[in-house]
Amino acid sequence: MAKYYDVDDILAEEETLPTVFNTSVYGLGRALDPSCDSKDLPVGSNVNLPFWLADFLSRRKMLKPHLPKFLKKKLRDELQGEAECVDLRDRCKFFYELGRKLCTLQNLDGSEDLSAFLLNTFTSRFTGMLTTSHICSNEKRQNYTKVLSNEELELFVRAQASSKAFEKWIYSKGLKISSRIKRNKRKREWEGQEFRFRTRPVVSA
Amino acid sequence: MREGGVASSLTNEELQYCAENETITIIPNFSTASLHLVNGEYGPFRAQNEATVPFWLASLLRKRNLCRVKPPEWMKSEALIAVLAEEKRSPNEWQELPHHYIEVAKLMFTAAEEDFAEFDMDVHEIRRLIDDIRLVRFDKIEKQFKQVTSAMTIRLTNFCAMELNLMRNFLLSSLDEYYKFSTAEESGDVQQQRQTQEMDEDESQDFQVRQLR
Amino acid sequence: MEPSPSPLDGGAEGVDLPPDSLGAEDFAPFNGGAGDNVANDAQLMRQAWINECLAPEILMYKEDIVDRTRTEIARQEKIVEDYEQDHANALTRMIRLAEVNRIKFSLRSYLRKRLSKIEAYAIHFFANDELSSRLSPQEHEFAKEYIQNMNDLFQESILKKMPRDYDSLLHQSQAMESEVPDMIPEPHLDKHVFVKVTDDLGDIRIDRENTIRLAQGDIFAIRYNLIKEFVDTGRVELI
Amino acid sequence: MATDFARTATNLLKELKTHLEANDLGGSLGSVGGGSGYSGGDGGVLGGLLRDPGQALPQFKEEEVRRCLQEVAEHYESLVSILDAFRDQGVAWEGRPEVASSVLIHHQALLRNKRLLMAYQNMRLERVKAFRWKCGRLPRSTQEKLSSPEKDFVKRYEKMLAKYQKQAGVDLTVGFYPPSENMLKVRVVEDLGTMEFDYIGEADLQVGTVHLLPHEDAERLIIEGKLEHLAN
Repeated sequence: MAKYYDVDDILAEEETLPTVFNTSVYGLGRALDPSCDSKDLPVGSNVNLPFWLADFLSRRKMLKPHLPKFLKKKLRDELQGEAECVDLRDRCKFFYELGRKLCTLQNLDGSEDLSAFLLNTFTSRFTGMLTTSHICSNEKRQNYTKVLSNEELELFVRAQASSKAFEKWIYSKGLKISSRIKRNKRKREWEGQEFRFRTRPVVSA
Repeated sequence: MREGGVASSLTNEELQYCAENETITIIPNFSTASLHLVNGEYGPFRAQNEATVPFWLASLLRKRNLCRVKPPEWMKSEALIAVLAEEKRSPNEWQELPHHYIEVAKLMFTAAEEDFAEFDMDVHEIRRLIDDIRLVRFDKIEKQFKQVTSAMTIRLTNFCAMELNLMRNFLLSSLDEYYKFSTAEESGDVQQQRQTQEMDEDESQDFQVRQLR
Repeated sequence: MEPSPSPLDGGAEGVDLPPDSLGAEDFAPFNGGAGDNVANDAQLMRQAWINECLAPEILMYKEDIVDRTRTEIARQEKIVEDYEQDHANALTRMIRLAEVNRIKFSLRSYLRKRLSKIEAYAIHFFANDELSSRLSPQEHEFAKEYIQNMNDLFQESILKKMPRDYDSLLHQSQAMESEVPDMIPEPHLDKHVFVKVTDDLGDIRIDRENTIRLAQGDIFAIRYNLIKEFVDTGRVELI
Repeated sequence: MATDFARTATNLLKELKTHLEANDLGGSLGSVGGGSGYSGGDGGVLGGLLRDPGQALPQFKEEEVRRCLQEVAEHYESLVSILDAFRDQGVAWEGRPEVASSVLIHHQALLRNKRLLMAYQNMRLERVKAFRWKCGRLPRSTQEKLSSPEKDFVKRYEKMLAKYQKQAGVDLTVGFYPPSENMLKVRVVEDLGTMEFDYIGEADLQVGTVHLLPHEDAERLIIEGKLEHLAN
């Protein structure tokens, strides 16, 4: 797995989805479902599981996965209508990444048109982002970034950073090297003082 | 999207460094024999006679008042006015400009702003024209972005170095993101085949044996 | 008041050097002069750096270019040093040093970028003959030591404390996952890049249905995988 | 309410991520190095100045890591005891699906914890290296945050880097910025006493004094925050 150490990939798999167990599970009743009062998890239990576990168990047909709430039909219709303003961040930070992962699950009800839906959502929001990234005011921009999924935010921040870097470069007289570390030591000490210049000229001879 | 690993980008300063290797005409006010540098041979320099040098060298000399820098031909206002008109006329075409036109213009304005007048060029007008060209082109680029709706190969012929750098992170990451959608769809099929195989293998007694070895 | 001018700065800003003080100094090169061949090295080094910088994978080590560049740097630095006391040639010395500094920047950036890739994908490179052949002997050794060092860190910090069958740096588990190592980071060759075509390459296939013509002078945003074979041969440049 | 499997390790990683993002070193788009520089995976794009160098890296969380390893040990124990208990009957899917699934869940929880812990260590490692390349050698305030294996790593890393640079004949810890002038004008921020430089000889670097120093040396000291670069 090339992405083994990819923190975003790891955290995307932490998002949960509802599942129904096809089998009972020996000894893990309470561990899988805190409301379970038997030692074993009974067959047919409804349990919310993180994607990393649900994925693995569903591939082995031990459970049936269901779409997480934020991808249910009703909310999808809402997104279809006004995709640009919907708060994806609130629904799932890793909206697309998790969505794409869900596409790879078998026997997930309602997954047939999921990939097309994700792509449509991304495309329409992407177009909206282009207008927002360069033009809008600080305040608007801040509110806007609050509704973006992680993937969108990354793109937005990249666009902003490039614009900023360009402006910094084109208006600068020359490259100024700076430390990444801020030092506060005796910050103002030399202010207002007569400078002393100590560089010794090379003595010829 | 952040997959660790190694970021691929260039800073604008690094791009400027590349642009500084473009050659430019200077009029030195000193005389000296040819200079053999790693980049090539420059000179001989005769006072008041034109010589061709890379921009970084022109800039060092100019800072010490050892030469004047002749603005390149393409910076003449007639040429720029024509380019600007064409840029405005055709929303889907990009005029051919020097690959580093933004960097070279900036270098000229920073290092040799006073020299324009000597060649009967109005530096303010030129500065404005180049800014206008840049803005018209940027504007067109942003409009083009809206056509990006899938992982596609995009022809960007006649785009200049700094323009590419400005859109690099955003455009390339967007394409990467679109590409992930297209592979997610395909991997669905592959996944299913793989699962069937896994089912056969993994559920065997082999697991028990290996676990307790 | 300004700092005293240094000879290597070729005189302080705004101070005119009398033209006749420049002399006609000419340090003739040792072997036939800075002809076209040598002139290209600074350029080649720069393009090697840019390509390395923008390619997601590690490219073939440009041994010839690096060696020649290092030789040139040393030679130019020696000239600067030898004529240190020669004030009549302050200007040419300053120019020479400025050029050396510029070339050093390309060389360093090139080697640094490679090291960063080697560290990120050390095990992946090491496990693959074709990939490890792209490294210089020094880089190869660096990769080996890096893997060792990194392995020790993960061992001491985590792996030694993991149960048997879960304590490998290469396999998530030896108990039941596949035989193929599944913990090794690899470069993402499907990333998109900007590329300038420097040779007519005809049509290349970009997906199942479509091809695209790569003509000299064209610029594309394209998936790296589609053009990677042309990068090392210089038929495309990453930009 | 979902399962608590790997909760401690998840929080460990999340906290580290939040901390590192809040104390960004200036990532791939920052001004140090950029493409040529040493981004080494620390690719934050938010940029900005590191307000407090002591916060460049949080303390290694020994206690939390220990608790994760404890969870790992518990899963492993359960796994082994199930396999032992059902040794005779086997734990194949067809025969005992409830046992097979239990085994697989413990197994998966082990893998998950391992991945989170490895990513935690790796993320710290990337930051330590990024700091080394962007800000110079680690200051004491950062050294103190390292675990003992991390300290060993840093020591050996410095050595192998020095060895590589010697073999390659190039100092790679300077020259991150394209040079424009041979000499840089700088003001001293931190008393450095008298230092020896190429081409100009000795310079007495007292706080507040202004000097013209060779590009490379000046750059190194500026990056370490000891000098301030003034416009030439």
